[in-house]
Amino acid sequence: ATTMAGGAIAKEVNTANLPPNEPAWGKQLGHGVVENPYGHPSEYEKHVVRRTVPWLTADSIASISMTPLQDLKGIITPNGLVFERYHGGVPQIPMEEHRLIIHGLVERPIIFTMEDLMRFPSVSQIKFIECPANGGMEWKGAQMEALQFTHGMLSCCEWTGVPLKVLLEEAGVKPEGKWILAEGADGSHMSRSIPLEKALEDTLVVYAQNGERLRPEQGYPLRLLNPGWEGNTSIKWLRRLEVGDKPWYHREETSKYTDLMPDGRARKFTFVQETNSVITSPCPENPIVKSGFLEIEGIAWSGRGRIKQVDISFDGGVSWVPANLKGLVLDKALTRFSLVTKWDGQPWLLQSRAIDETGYVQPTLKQLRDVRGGNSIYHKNSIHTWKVAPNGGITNVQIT
Amino acid sequence: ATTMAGGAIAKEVNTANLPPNEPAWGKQLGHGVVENPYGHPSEYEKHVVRRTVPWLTADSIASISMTPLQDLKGIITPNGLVFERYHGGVPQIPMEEHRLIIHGLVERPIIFTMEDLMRFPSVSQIKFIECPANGGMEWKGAQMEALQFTHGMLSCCEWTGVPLKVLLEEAGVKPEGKWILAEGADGSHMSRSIPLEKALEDTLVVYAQNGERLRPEQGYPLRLLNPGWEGNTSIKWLRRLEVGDKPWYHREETSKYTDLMPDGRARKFTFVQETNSVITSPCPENPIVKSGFLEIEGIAWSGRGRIKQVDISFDGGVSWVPANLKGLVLDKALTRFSLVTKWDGQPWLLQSRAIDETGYVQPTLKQLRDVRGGNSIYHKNSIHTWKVAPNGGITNVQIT
Amino acid sequence: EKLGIGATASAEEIAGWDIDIRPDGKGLPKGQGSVEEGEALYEQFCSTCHGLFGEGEGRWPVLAGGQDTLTEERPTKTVGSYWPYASTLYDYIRRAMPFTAPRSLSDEQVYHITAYVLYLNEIVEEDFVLDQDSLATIKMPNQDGFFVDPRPDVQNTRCMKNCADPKQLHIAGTLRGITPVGHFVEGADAPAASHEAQMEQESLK
Amino acid sequence: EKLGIGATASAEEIAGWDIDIRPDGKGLPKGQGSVEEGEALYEQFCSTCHGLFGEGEGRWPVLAGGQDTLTEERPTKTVGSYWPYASTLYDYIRRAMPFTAPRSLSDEQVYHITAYVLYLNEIVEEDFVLDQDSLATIKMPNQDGFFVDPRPDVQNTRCMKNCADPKQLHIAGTLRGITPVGHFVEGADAPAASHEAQMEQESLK
Ligand code: HEC
Ligand code: HEC
Ligand SMILES: [Ca+2]
Ligand SMILES: [Ca+2]
Ligand SMILES: [Ca+2]
Ligand SMILES: [Ca+2]
Ligand SMILES: [Ca+2]
Ligand SMILES: [Ca+2]
Ligand SMILES: [Co+2]
Ligand SMILES: [Co+2]
Repeated sequence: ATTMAGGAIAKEVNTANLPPNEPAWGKQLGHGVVENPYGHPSEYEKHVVRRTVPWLTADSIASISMTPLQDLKGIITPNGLVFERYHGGVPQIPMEEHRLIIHGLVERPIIFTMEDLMRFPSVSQIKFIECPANGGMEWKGAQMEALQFTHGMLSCCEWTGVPLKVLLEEAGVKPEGKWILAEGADGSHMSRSIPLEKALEDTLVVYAQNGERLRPEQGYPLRLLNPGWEGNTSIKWLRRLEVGDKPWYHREETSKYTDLMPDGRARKFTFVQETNSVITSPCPENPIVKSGFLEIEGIAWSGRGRIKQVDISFDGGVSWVPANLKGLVLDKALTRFSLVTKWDGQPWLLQSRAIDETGYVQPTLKQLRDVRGGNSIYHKNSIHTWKVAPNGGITNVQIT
Repeated sequence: ATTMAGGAIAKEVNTANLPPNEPAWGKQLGHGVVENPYGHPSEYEKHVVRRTVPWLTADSIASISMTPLQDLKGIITPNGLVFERYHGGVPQIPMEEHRLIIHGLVERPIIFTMEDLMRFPSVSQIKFIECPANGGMEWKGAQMEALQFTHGMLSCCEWTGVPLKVLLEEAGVKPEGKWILAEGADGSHMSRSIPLEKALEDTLVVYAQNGERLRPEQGYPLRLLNPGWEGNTSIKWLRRLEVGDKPWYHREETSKYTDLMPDGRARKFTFVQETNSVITSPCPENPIVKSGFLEIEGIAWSGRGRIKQVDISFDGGVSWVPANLKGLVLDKALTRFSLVTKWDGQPWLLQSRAIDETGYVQPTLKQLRDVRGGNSIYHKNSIHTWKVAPNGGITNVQIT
Repeated sequence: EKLGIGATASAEEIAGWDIDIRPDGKGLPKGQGSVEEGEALYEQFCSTCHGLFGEGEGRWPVLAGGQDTLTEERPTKTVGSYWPYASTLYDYIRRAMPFTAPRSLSDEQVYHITAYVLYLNEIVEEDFVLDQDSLATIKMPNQDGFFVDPRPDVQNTRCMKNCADPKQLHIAGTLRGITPVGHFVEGADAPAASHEAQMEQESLK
Repeated sequence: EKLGIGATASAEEIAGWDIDIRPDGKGLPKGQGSVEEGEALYEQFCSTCHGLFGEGEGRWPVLAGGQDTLTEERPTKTVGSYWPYASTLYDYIRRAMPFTAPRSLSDEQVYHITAYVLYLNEIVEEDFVLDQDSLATIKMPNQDGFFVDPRPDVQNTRCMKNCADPKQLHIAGTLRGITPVGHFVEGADAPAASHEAQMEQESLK
């Protein structure tokens, strides 16, 4: 409840509920168990929802909604808030009528029921999924006055399923097999070519997220998960895997998900989500509400492995100080960083810069633009800047 | 979809949706983004809910509901399925009207708003919470033909908040301070005495679970979290912490949460949830559906630290083989174990036995009963047995 | 190092929430209560659930009786038979009872009712006057019945072979009919969505 | 070691789902299509969204034109200006179009419409006949416009001090009015619960 610029919507406080008074809820009974046998958040948290940017797409059915990163803590994204991206709407598929076929350059083509797949030994891993268009609206200039819209095509869950390698062994990949076509069962029949190398390294076929079955928006009952790679390759409602000797060059790896360079040529198979980071507090939705002690907090992630270090700048990148990593630091998962400091109205230009275990240093916007221009749409992982006003309000600016 | 004894409810399969046919959902569009701005599980997962045992309590408002462990994977419990236990129903508290007071033997009594608490540097940790009555219905004999009811007073989340130690430092505990009374704001005003030693070691004051704010059933907007200790001490809707020189001996640490021994005397302050484990697949809700390859899976946990080893017995405890731990093995968190084997109709007596990093070995039921008799209600952590019928059906038995 | 977050709590703010009582009487408010006045109040506010004599109506908790049952097969744990301190009774009634209207009684009313419940348990005589001083002097029957957690109390070992005699294993199944299993037994009803609905479902069996 | 889980998929089962096409023509079904027959089908099934000439109605995708715009400030990426292989067009129409009725066209219809969209892009002449053999021979204008990901392509270093000249920093804010901010700007409306509602809300500003 702040009345500052950019602050949360102010709420009337009923002083009858403050000490020394006994509040209303201390004088009555609440609802009993299994009143909501599958629970939901407090009625006072109704603002914590996925949101879309309506002018981005022609229709909500082939569109995207973003995770409210500004309201989240830790590294797990609760399932109800995991960002959505799909091209034919969310299909409602009964578990019993879903099938996965593996065929092509294999010794024995196989058809699996969900029950079959769940008999394989399962693995559970915490991994982020990010749309490669995350931040893409900001290639040509700052556009979005909200963390949810600048970075919200990003979520992180504990996923459970079977390594694709195990399923491929069951089918027996022929020596000529080098690529895999993954295809969805929804109306868009989304398809992507995945190199066999990735499939054998760490690709999973998953049926659960954060303990429970996949949400419909996340591919119920089955999806692919390519850890660290652009979300689009992690095909949802997965129904078919064909092994081939060459990539397929389908619409989602030619017309889309290729990165146009200034010379008019385009990059293809740009799979990895490179090292990225952003400060989540403060941010436009979370202005600084009081002078004095302040924890600057944020998230960092890398599609190439673990985060090794995050640095913070208060002056738009002129000088940097190391932040601390806190909590679990896992491979290809969101990682929290923190820096404890004081604020007394300084007009900061706040930035974070992540470094992963390969030594890759998150680039500046200028460095990215110098190489890639302004039309590549995808993979914008440059250092992000929040401008702190003397009243604690935060705005999105770009520094070049 | 199995028709075996004890199996899931069979579902009619519409072959028009199976290959070579294009299923219905491949020929139409589904719903678009933010149709459910805070999502929910598939309509085909409606059976995955918390459940209560009506005859356990006089009223649903001072009662308990259990987590459907049989349907969960990995170590994270999704927030909607975290078990509920409370004594005055679930209060609906507006974030802005909640306060936490720290007082008693402190230098400066403090009153915090939620906004204040969220300004402290936060920590996020994955920890289990277990009701000490978990399994308590089975002290005198096997009663419950369902994993959800034998072990479901158990959940595990990523919790975010402030170490209580930090808040106590802010108030300045006087040298005479040895115990802390924690008290809730709900109609039951639940209160427990916590030794200062624990508070300084690892107790947290938390406001988020699995990324989002606490669910109302879990104490929104604020709860205590005593990692590894009986859930009852992790006071929900936390509004007051008083530092004192002695424990308070309130109703929840005298009439309840004391363990009656055969000699008529009772144990008090039985805080720790000792090492425990259970096989989650197969279990009564998840019978063995096919002969041949089988992964036996389960969860283990210890209130004293990390799980070191889990063993499996097929013959009711005569002989044991080591299982593998899989996924993250964290302090005071659920830990998954797994053993890959084959089943061809053998009448197994399946058991799991966990060992934690202190070397403590989960006891047999006979060992527990020999010391504690049948009236202690709480802290039943003995080795659990599932009987496997030749048709794959699973029943709950006790071996002595 | 202090961060200076949070306001100093005033004595008045604290007083309104500082409701706890300790065995030594710390926390007890001014005032007093009598068994006689307690009787009427108890019958008005408590007896519908806990019974006129503390015997418990239906499945609501029993408050009196059960002395010397703690070693029996089915012990009755009450204020009189089990609770170690009288202070707990005042504290609990003040924080949580009557169940449907917590915090609705005055401190004085709690004194009266506490006196009466102690009387129902034959702990005080009918002319006893309960106050700040006398409450802490009451010695409850089971005061010495508690000792601090001695766990770990069983030492299992990690035996791997021949850990038991297979012929000596005694295997006991469950009692039938008490597990709510509607959700996974084939052909049975779907799970009830509420406590009441589930009770009803059970009763239809 | 194989676990023997899952059934062998029959050729018939696979055939029904094996809908993918590759640049070398692998996957193309029997049949053929003509620009002429494609025109009528395109106008019936596609033009309401993509325009009579592939120019795109409203905000729906543009399918034709845009040649030589890839180096411009606002490039128009279409089948003709951007797509490297004609096979992708057959594949995509077959798997996903028309948008509201995916998988509703026959293989033959897809041949006709593909021919017509290629014609709209001036890639084939109006008498061209598209079939299993001819499709793979089509050389698309931008076929050589793609190269494999060369990342990491920028090498930042972990500079800690004097990393830039503070006087040279150019700071640019956001354009106003395009961020949906109803959910956190004070006094503004609550967030819309649906795409449509949010569009409406925006339009009211
Ligand atoms: C509407 C029913 C109801 C009424 C009226 C009621 N109680 Fe209770 N009482 C309960 C329930 C239910 C519990 C158990 C709550 C729990 O499990 O947390 C309880 C618990 C108690 C206990 C603790 C019992 C134990 O063994 O731990 C005491 C003491 C008690 N009540 C006293 C009173 C007094 C005194 C009054 C009147 C001022 C009263 N109750 C009115 C329902 C009631
Ligand atoms: C109701 C509107 C609608 C109709 C009718 C329709 N489309 Fe589309 N089309 C779309 C939308 C929306 C997309 C983008 C989908 C996405 O983003 O995944 C699209 C994408 C395409 C693309 C890919 C464009 C690109 O640049 O990647 C092609 C090619 C296409 N449509 C061809 C057709 C053909 C051929 C038909 C008729 C058989 C047709 N469409 C009918 C709405 C429509
Ligand atoms: Ca907010
Ligand atoms: Ca089930
Ligand atoms: Ca006190
Ligand atoms: Ca009377
Ligand atoms: Ca194929
Ligand atoms: Ca025409
Ligand atoms: Co890419
Ligand atoms: Co205990």
